[in-house]
Amino acid sequence: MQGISAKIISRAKELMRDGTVNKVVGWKAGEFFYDCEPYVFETEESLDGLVYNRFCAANLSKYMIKNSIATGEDSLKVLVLLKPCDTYSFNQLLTEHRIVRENVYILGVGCEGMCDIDRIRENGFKGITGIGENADGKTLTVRTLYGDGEVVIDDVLVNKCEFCKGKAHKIYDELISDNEDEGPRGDRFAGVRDIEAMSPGERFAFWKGELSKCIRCNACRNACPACSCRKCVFDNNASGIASKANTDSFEEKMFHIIRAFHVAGRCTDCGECSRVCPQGIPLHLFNRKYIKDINEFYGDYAAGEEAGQRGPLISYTEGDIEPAAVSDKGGK
Amino acid sequence: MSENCTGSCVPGMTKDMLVPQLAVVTEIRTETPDVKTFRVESPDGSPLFDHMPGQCAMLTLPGSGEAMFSITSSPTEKGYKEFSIKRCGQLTDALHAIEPGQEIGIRGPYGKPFPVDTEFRGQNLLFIAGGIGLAPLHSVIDYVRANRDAYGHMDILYGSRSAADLVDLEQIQNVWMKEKDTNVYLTIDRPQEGWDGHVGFVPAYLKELAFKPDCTAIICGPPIMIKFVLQALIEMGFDKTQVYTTLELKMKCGIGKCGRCNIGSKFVCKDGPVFRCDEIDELPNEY
Amino acid sequence: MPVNEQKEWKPKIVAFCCNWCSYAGADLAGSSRLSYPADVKIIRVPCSCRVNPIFILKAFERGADGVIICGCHPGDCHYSTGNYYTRRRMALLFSMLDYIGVERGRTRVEWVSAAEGARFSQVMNDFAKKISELGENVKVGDLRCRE
Amino acid sequence: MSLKKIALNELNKLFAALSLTKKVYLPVEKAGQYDYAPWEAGVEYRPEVLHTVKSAKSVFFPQSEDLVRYRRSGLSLNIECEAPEDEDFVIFGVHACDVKGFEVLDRVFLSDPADTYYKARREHGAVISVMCGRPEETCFCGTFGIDAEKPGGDIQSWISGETLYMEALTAKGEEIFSQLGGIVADAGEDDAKAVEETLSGHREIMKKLPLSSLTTEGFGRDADLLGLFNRPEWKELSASCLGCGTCTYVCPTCQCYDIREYNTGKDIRRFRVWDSCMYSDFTMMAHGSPRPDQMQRFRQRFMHKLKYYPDNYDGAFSCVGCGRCLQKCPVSLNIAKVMKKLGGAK
Repeated sequence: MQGISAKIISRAKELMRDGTVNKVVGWKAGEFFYDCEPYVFETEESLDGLVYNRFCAANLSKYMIKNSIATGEDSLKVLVLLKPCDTYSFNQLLTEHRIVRENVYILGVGCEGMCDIDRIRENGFKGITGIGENADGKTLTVRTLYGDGEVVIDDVLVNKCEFCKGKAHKIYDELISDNEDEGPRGDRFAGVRDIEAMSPGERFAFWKGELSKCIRCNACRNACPACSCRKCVFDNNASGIASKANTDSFEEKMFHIIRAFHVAGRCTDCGECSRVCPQGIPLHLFNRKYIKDINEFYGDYAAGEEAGQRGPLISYTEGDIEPAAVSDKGGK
Repeated sequence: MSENCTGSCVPGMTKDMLVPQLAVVTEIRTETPDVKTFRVESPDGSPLFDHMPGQCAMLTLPGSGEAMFSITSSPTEKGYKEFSIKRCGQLTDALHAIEPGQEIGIRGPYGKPFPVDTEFRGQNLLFIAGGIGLAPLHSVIDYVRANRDAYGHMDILYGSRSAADLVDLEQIQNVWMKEKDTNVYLTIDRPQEGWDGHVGFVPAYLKELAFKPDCTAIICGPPIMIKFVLQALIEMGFDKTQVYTTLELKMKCGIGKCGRCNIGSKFVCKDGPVFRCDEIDELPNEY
Repeated sequence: MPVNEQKEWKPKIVAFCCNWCSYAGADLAGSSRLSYPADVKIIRVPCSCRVNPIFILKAFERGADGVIICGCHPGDCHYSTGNYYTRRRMALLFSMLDYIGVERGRTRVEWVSAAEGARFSQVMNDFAKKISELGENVKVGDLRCRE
Repeated sequence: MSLKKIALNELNKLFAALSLTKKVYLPVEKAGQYDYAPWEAGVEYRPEVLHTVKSAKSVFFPQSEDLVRYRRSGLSLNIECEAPEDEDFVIFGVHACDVKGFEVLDRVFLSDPADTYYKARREHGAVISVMCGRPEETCFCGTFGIDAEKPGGDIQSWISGETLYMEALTAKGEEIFSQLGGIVADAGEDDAKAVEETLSGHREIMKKLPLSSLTTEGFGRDADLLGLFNRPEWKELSASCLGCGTCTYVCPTCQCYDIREYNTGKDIRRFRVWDSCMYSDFTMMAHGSPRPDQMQRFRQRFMHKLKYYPDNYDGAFSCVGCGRCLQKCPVSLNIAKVMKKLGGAK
């Protein structure tokens, strides 16, 4: 990925120099190799701080809500770097009229999968002072205060990359990519099926264990490109469910069920919710359940595949299945 | 500040500052279409707590929340506390719907009062209020009236949107206007039938009246009014050290711990709500 | 604090009924002297489509043992299409509740027209019986509401 | 002061003995993450886990706690307050940063008027600290003058090899030793040497920490409040902030809270719950918010830690350099970046 990183920087500089764009939304190098921060670059010089490496998992689409709306009289054209999976979110936001398309210049960037620093830590690396991608493209060298080691990239991928949707960009103005689209990777519904195969008691215990960790920090909601409401129902005192409590009772379940429901049919499975959760709750298992159900009940649907699609929860057919099929009014 | 818990819950325990005491709303007066004044007493008629002008208290109507309100009544009235409350949110809506006799929770007093017994002593006083902004000044005015000889001349300039929106008009006309060495000036924003008084915004009227800067000014009203009144006062030769105002931010605890009502290093609930205008200049512009 | 009163458990059921059909159906059941369990609390809604998933979860949170939504038969919606959306939403929501381990059967959607008083009574009796079999809802609900 | 010792694989005996009379909180694994929870048989102490997700503050200042119960009927109102903690407990395995975090909370909650609920927990709780074994690259407690080698609390301890060496610092600590009887043994001269070796190894690592050069210069009581507040860099620093509460909720020193109500149908519970200045509703009133943009909320959080808190509490900072926010922020924003950007003489 280092190769295209240099290309991205020089192309972004070029576009800024010739006036095509006046801002660049990309990732900026942080304190360490792995803490790349979404950043708005406003000058050509500042673009020297742009990075594109194995730790640029953050989906930049949602930043375009704020950054594609012109506030002054100056004409606005913002370049945004989008990985293949991020383009689904971008399309979905376009569908929902949350991004001003003509103010955005999409530079699609190829992606070989992003790594999860927490998973690297879980491999026993403490005090990580540097990470380098090896020439084989399959392993990382991890330097730490306590000695160096290697990890296999495939073992430390971010969940969303473990189940990559494919390397094809769904929307872009220009592409910098060395990848060929090999289609989706892995069976992303396997995790959902594992849970479905459990007994109700086991399912309940599983979710109770996971969700009781929730600290209600709202990172999942605030990072989610589908959660773009101006005022969230959970922030609305009049909704009756605006509560900050972490009560280890029903509230966390309610929060996550409702949040997933509110994005059902609009969630592109970008995986940001699980990635940002400080407690490592596998929130994507909620979203993928809805996606799986929607596919099974109403036919395959991929939110963000193209802009302007009509989502499954705002349409119907007369022959839709009855809720009875899932609430199972017959027996237990 | 602590007292023992009187409820049936935990005998002998020191009651936490966040736990309110029981009080009864004994009287509700409708002042304007959206302002009511509530008289609050303790159930057995004993004094709730002592306060000084400018201090606030937290009122609770369980189920609807809790919020900080200025105490409108004078500290000299020991038997009750009054609150003039404008209907503008969840709790105030609920308060406007209650009947006399309703029991509520109250805790306080909170904040730093106006320096009525120190800096204000012997001074001529100029009160400038807009709308519900009269509420915090009401207590000061009544305190000054109760100790009339300790203060100099008193001017009260009060404006509101319309005649119907002038809070406590009856008392102003029947009591304040008759108080010795006191002038009251009323104004409303737009002309209206039956109003033969002054029409125009408070800052403009203030300039017209051209008070001499030989007094201490005390302002309260909507932020925009405060801004222009302050400008006008400076133009009229006032120094910022002569001008006091009272601020309001969202509060939850009232004791400088919950962390939301700060302006810079100052907590409005604890270090305020009363500030001298030169003190405000040293604070970040975030209120 | 009150000492635990050992009362006999009776299922608490919340029924969201569409104003135009099942609410009238409930009326008809009443005037026809057809019985349905007294523990069914009916909440009238302008259309079954008005039922936000939050309502259902909130009902469980506050101690309901079962929640049923009654609307017009598909095709007969007073607003033409409301119940078609209800159908999709509830299918997904119920599936999710099953997924987190809530017993199937605690939620249900039934289509009951204004003329079907007998059916209303039968649906409610049947649902109450089902909930009685399932027993008290201990999985979803706020502990604070149960004390 | 005497050094005591216990083999790491005997620790469960220590927990079991203490558990006879009090709850013992320690980092406990739950679905892959560690947080402080009561010890029960089968729970092992894992010294290699540096940080719990939520800091140890949650034991003294729980994320949510009931304060009052109200019952309303007609015009009458019944107010019943919740009882504060009245049983002793021990919190084990706290590192120096989190122990200092308690002191940051103490200044707020124990200053007049003291918070009854927090105070009761502080009085009933004893802290057994353990020196951090392997600091991470995100650690910078030294920046705030914290000595990681003297973790403090009522008993402080060090791990050397397979042994935990403990030293009582307070009467509460001595009392715990007396309760433990023969479970902990007196340490000898060799043991003192072993501890010293561990400490010198730790010192070497601390020097190598990448953030060890970070300083508080430019912040604190003597810094220019308005100068810092009006710095233009706040805009770029906060540009990608999501406005979530992760940093706040994992922080050992964030102490802002909200007071909310929950209607159970039978009564109304008023409860205290952690709040975050990063949230849009934090300062929202009926007529609007004084901090309408995320930049202002972001600035508030760091100004509070680096300027407002020091102003109000004798120059002490409200950050202990634990590094949790560095590890957990979804978009890699953190106090170290803020301090690097705005600190120093400018």
